Amino acid sequence: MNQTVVSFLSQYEFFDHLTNIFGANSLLLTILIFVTFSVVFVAVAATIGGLGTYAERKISADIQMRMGPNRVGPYGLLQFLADGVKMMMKEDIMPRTADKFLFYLAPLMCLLGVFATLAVLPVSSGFTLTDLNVGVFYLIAISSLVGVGVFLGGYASNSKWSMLGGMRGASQIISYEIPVTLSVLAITLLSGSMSFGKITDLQAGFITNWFIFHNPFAFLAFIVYFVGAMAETNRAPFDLPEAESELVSGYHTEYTGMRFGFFALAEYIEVFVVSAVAAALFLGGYNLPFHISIDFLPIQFVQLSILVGKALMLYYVVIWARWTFPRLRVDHLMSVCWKYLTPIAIFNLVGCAVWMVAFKGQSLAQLIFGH
Amino acid sequence: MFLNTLFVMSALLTVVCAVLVLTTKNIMHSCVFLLGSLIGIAGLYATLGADFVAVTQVMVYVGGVVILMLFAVMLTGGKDFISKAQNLMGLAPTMGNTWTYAVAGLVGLVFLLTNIQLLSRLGTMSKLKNDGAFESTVNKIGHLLVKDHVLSFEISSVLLLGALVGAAIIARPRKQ
Amino acid sequence: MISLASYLVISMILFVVGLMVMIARKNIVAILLGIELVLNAAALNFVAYSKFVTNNLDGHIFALFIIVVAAAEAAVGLAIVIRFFQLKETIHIDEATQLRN
Amino acid sequence: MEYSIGNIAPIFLCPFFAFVINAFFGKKLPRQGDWLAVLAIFISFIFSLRIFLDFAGSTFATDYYIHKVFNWFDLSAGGQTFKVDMGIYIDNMGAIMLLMVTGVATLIHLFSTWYMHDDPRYGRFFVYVSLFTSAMLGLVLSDNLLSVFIFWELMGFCSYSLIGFYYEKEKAGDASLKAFMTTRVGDVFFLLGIVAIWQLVGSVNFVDIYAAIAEGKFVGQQVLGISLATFAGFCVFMGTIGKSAQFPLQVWLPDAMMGPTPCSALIHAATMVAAGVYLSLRTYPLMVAGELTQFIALIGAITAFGAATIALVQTDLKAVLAFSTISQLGYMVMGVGVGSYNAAFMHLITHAVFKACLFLSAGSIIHSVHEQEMPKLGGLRKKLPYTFIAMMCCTLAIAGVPFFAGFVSKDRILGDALFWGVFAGQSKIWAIVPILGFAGAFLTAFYMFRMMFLTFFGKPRDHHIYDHCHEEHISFNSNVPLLILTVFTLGFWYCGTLTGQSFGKVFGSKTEWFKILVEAPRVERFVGRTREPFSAVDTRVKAELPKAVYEHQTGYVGPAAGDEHGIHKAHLIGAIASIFIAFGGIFLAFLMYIKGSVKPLADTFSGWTTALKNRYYFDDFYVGVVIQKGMIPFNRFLAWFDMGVYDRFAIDGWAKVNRVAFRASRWFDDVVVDAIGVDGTGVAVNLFNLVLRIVQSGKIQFYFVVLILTLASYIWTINL
Amino acid sequence: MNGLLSMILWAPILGMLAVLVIPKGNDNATRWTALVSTAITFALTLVLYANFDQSIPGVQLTETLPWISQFHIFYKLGIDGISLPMTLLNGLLFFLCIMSSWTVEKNLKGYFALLLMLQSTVFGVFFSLDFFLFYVYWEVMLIPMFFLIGVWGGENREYAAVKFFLYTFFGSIVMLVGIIALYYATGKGVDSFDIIAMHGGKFTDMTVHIFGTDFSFERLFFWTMFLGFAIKVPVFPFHTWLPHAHVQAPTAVSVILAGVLLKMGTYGFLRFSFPIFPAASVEYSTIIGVLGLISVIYGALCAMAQDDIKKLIAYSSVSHMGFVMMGMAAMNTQGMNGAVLQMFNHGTSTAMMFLLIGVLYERSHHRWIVRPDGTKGFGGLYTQMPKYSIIFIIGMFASMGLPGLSGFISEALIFLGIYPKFTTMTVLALIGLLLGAAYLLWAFKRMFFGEVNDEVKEYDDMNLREVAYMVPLCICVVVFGIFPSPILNIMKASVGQLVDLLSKY
Repeated sequence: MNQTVVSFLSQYEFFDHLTNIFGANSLLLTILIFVTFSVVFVAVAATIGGLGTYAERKISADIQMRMGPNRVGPYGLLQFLADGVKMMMKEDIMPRTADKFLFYLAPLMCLLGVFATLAVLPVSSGFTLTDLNVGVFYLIAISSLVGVGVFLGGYASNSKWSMLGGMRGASQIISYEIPVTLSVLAITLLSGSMSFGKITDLQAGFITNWFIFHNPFAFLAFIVYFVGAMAETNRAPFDLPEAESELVSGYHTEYTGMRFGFFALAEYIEVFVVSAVAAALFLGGYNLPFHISIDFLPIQFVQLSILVGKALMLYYVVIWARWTFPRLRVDHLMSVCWKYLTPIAIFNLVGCAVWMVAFKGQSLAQLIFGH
Repeated sequence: MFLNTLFVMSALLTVVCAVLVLTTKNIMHSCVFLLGSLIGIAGLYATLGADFVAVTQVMVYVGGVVILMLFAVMLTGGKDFISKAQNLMGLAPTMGNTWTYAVAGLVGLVFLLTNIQLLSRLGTMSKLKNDGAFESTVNKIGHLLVKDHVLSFEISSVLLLGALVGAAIIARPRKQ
Repeated sequence: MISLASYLVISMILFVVGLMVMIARKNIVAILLGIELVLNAAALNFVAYSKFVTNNLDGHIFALFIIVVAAAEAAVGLAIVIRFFQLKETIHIDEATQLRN
Repeated sequence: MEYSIGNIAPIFLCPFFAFVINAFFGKKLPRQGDWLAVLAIFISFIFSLRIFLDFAGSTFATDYYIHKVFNWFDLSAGGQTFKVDMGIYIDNMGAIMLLMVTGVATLIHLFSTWYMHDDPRYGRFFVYVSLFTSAMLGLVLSDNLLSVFIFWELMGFCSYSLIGFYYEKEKAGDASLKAFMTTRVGDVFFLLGIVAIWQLVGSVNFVDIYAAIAEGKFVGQQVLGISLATFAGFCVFMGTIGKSAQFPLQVWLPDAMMGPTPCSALIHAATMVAAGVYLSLRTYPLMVAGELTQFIALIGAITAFGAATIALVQTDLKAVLAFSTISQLGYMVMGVGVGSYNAAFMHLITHAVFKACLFLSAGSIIHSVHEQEMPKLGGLRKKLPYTFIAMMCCTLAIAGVPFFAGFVSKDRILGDALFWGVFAGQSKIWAIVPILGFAGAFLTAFYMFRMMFLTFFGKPRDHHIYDHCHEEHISFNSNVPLLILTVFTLGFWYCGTLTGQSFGKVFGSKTEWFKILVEAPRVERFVGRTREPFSAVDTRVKAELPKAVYEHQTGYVGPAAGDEHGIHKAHLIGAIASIFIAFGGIFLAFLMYIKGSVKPLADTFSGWTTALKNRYYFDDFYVGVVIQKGMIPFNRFLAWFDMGVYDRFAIDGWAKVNRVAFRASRWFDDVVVDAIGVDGTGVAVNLFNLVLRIVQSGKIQFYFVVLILTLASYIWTINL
Repeated sequence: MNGLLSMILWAPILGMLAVLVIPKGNDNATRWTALVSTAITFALTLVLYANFDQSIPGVQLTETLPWISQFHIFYKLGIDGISLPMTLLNGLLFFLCIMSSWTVEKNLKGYFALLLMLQSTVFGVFFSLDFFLFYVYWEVMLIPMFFLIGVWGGENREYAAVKFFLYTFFGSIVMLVGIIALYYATGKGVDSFDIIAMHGGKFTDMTVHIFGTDFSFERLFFWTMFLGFAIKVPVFPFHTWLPHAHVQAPTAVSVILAGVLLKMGTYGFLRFSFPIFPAASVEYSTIIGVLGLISVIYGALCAMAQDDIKKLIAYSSVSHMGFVMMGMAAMNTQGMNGAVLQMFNHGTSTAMMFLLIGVLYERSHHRWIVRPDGTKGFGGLYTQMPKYSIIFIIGMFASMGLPGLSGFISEALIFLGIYPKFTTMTVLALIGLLLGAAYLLWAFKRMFFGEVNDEVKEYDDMNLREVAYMVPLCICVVVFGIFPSPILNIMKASVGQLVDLLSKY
């Protein structure tokens, strides 16, 4: 059982060298590995988030038949670094009437909520930081900290735009958490586990084992999840909390410099996380669409790239949707959630449960083609 | 060791945040501290091996606290501005004054003493027996919920439904 | 080092603080915060006892139910607060005196 | 030949599926699905032909039959057993019957595509007709009385629908209701007979019934004071009376012409009325065992003669044919009664052929001139030559002119009746049967030619109608079916000789094939007969079975049975007499309606004519007296009694009595119990409430502090 | 599957609560809720059918919970081959009734809530294995019926409702005497209200001392039970509430009344009277048979005189239930099975007829075949409403027992059953069969044939919804007319057991 990356690494010979150095069962070693991997994860995630801004601009340019960033680095690839540097160099302004404590706290909370989810993200069969038994649940729970951050950011700025944006953000995130959770619950039902590792393992093998193809309800659940997740990450067409044309910039209107950067970074990383979770839950995670049985370290990197590839594909869809659909109205946003997505999600959940009972857990493909 | 570290951190977070909840005069700060306190409790649960409960705690309260904050913001207005500024109504400020704190402190003290009296008998209680790896509680809790405790489970679902519907009905603006 | 007593003490502190919040504050929302603290103190006790004393998971179940009840209570409580605010334009607890006499 | 279920079931299932498909999707199919119905019945015909050729081809075997059974439902449980089997039974008679039904029905279907073409409910007609035919085929295939009954009733339903086909007409409704209810009277008896037989035999399978008769199970069985065999036989025969329109339940058949003409052809020839006679033939041993043959013969004779007399005065083309059907059915039933088993069956077949042809011809006329009152027609010979040929041949056949089919079959029935009534040595009173038979034959020849002469000969009486009539041309669905049927009105098809007697052989060694194949069931052969399940394939080689040979076998069982010489003599006399009678009738008709030298009967016997025109007042009696004067007033009285007297006084009266008691107790309740007892308590409680109200301050935190302090004090108290 | 019966029993109650929760004015939501509720219930009854073991003669899928333990009263449910067909029928008919009640306007919410409550109570009657529980359901069932007739009925509804209520209530009070007597007779033990424990003729030798004389326990209380059930069936002298109730009741309630509630009476005989008092039952079987016969003929004759089509069908119910009584009186395999099958088949075919009349009534707002002034109420419906007519024909012929449709098999089995025992009565009963065809066809002729009336010209043919709820019944009627085995196989083991018991006396 590779519950954590440490226990995974302990299978390999080089780990013995490490234990020789640090002593067996050393807490220090464990913490060291964790810290190393965490730092790598956060760094990679931050890079992906940064690249996300680049991707956004490039893809939108493509859709709008423009060039997009092309000056900094090859194809403008280093644009995000330039942006980052610019942000850090900027003056850190705080409004006079702002609630200081909360103003500081808010962006950090956002970032905390996002980074905390990385702990359970199943990037490969071995490199997952920890494979919690309640992984899915944990991810949903901890990522709602982002909502708190958004709301506090809006409140603390003591500005009308921010306040409205924060209120919208909070209500939107809390509302859309329900269909998302219910859809995820459907997968939990199908897999019988909340551990990302187990869910992913169950989807190993041929492409028909992916939960999205397990039954019609699961397919619907994927759509509900994806739409809900887009709303939860405040992505267009659900980007009401930061609607430029209405609220200037929403909850982060008053933020500048790196604090604003934190918000932006959190958003882009969250989109990636959400896509990766969708890939892990519905699209087979780090599994290839066919069965392979290789058991050595490089396969971890293959798996890593598969998951990231799937996630990036969904990432592309998210950006695509942003530049395709117009923004929703506030009441439409709420009615989409409560009148459509939530009932559909409940229907899916019940449907999945009935399916599991009625067909003894077999997937559609198994029913049609046999085992 | 790891557990102890986690315990100390969580306990500190819990207690400090709880006290801050009591002392701060700003309802929003109060809410944020409550959030900290509750997350600390989740950490304590984790040290007790209650992974499911811990995550549930985070899940429910993070969202719940935001709601509380929303309400706090929405409802901090109306007559309160006037009463805060001029104390026209002769009532204590909403976040309390010396008098209310005095009563609260008195009662708290009495209760604290009472509790200490009770706790003093627990000195012989065992220490944590096995601080090795925890087993997952998810499956067991699942089985317990739908077997031994199915009635309470169902009742709680009805309760939640009732609360949902009731809240919606109570809060609905009524047309005169 | 970690014993039942450590949890109980934390729980006790939480409880007393919650109690004091409930009594000292006149803001209904703040009172609800106090109630949350008190309920969590109780839940913590349950989980701790289940770990140290009974060695089964019934305490966890209880904690879960407490969370459920707290959620329901908060929902209804806040609904009442809203209603109250609509009627009185304040959430000062001492304004809630309609049942007197 | 091998018989699996797969090559028998299509006979029934093809029309049935055509019915199902047409019923649901008929309107969406091209041509409203008529081709489907025709195709289905044609496939049935092919399968039937295959069976017929096997049964009637090469050697004849006496014991050749197909009997397949399956369990319909089984109620055996605990210590009880009860199961119902269904099955298919085809013997020589069944094979011939199948061929006749499918063949005639195919032609009628084909004709209908022309006749009904302009009808707004064209598609629905074929729905009904398919079901009708499939029900008849199911009946023929049945191996037991219960399934016979089921298909029997289904046919009743179909005839109900077809007679009421033009439901805009009030009269169609009356006629269909009458047809269904009249036959239903017989059916109910039939069901009773089934139940009675079941009680004794434990099954209503034909084979079981025959075996039970052979084993003497019926001997000494009594029910309601009469012999069980008589009782059951009578009940079953009542079914025949109803379905085959015998006296006294003949009233429905003439009215049945309210339906479209092809459906009349179907009812009168191939399906419905034939079913009645077919049933009486199947249950013939039971009739014999129940000593009902004289009764049956009498019924048949009365019907044959009575209907013929009524036919004399009818002016409606179809009405004449309808009464002639009743009359001919009377001959068949008479044949059953006098033991002329195979002749009765032969007459069933020949009659089916020529009556179908007659009705189709009538249909052709009606379709061409839109008129069916004979006095308005006349001289149609030139306009409708093919119809004329067909109708003429059929008329010759039905009149009993030599060389035609009717002569062969009817002559044999009459010969047997003559022997039975006169030479067999039973009471002379039974001579009434052959006398009525011969008289009827005379009248038949007369009224049929009256119809022919009025319709086709002479001058057109109504030029308007005549001029509107189109010239007839050969067309595959208008007059080809008639001509095909016409071919089979010739006698030699049935008796194998041109003359109907023993000389002029056509079929060589198979002369009298009909007589050899069809014989009254010899019950002793059926004891212990095996039957096979549906799934089995019958592979018996026919050549190995006992060979059937010609012998003068009738079902006759009366005194002097086996008097070969006497029978022969009677037949000779009968043949000669019927030839004379037929020509006599024709000649009389010729004199009356062509020459005009004899005044029509109506002028001479006007009193009789009125009675005949009113059909001996049977309809008036049934409808006017029994139902209108008897049933309905009685029912109304009963209904009035039920609601107006019994319910109002007995039931509601009881309620009124109670109401008085209730009033008294209410007074007690209101005054004593409620006012003093209950309200008093309420006042007392209110007083107490005043005190409690003071303690409630309304401040929640106050309550809370009190609560906590109380709790703490408790704990301290307990600790101390 | 454990708890299946309870699920079926309480599912309509949940539906009722759901209907009650929906605020007034949301008509469509109310309808759909009720429909979904009944659909689920029906699906559950099908699950029950799938879980039913047809080879077991006794009760199965039993559930026992203590209810009032001081008096040894249990919440005991179970099902056997006699009650399962009724359960299926109940599930199906309520589902269709909700569909047919789509056009109800008046206080929709209450209507559907009461209907669902009625369904639950009817299930309760068929499931109960505890006499006390049975009695509770038997009585509670009257409440929704009372309101359904009394509030949503025709012009004379109060009278009909009160009559129905009081009449049946009277019968059940008398039955209660019998129940109490049985309770004491079994001896206040653990099983003192247990129906199954009472089965098997345990009271044959007992006597009871009343008014200073000794009566045979079995004979005396057979009659008290008899009265309760006979009123419900209803057999001849107790039948007069039925036409009133039917004529005044709204369509759906008529359907339920004829389709399911009447069966409760005959079910009562099969479940209670016969197995508990076998000796008396055999002794008095002639009386049951004769009453059945009188019902058959009397009902048919009265039906023929009716000018109100609904009243006509109501009397035809009396007639058809008479057949059931006769079949039961035969006390042999054919008769009993025929009776139970007739209960089922009558349920489907009469439900069809009442639903059809409801369809017509929605268009015409009257039900006269012939108006009191002698003019035709309808005429030419065949031309105007062809779909309707065809379904009417199917229903009508099924009702009169045309072979190939369901009514025939049960009637034929009943005749096969009664013939050995009551030959003369068989002959007379066949007259009933004949009359059955007569009154239906006569009414059909007067309503459907002929020229189209001016009034009739404005009627639309059946719409999709109406066809939708007729089709299942048509399928039932046709399929069970050709393949009766599915229903017969359910019941035959249980019926066989009962016949075995009765044949010992």
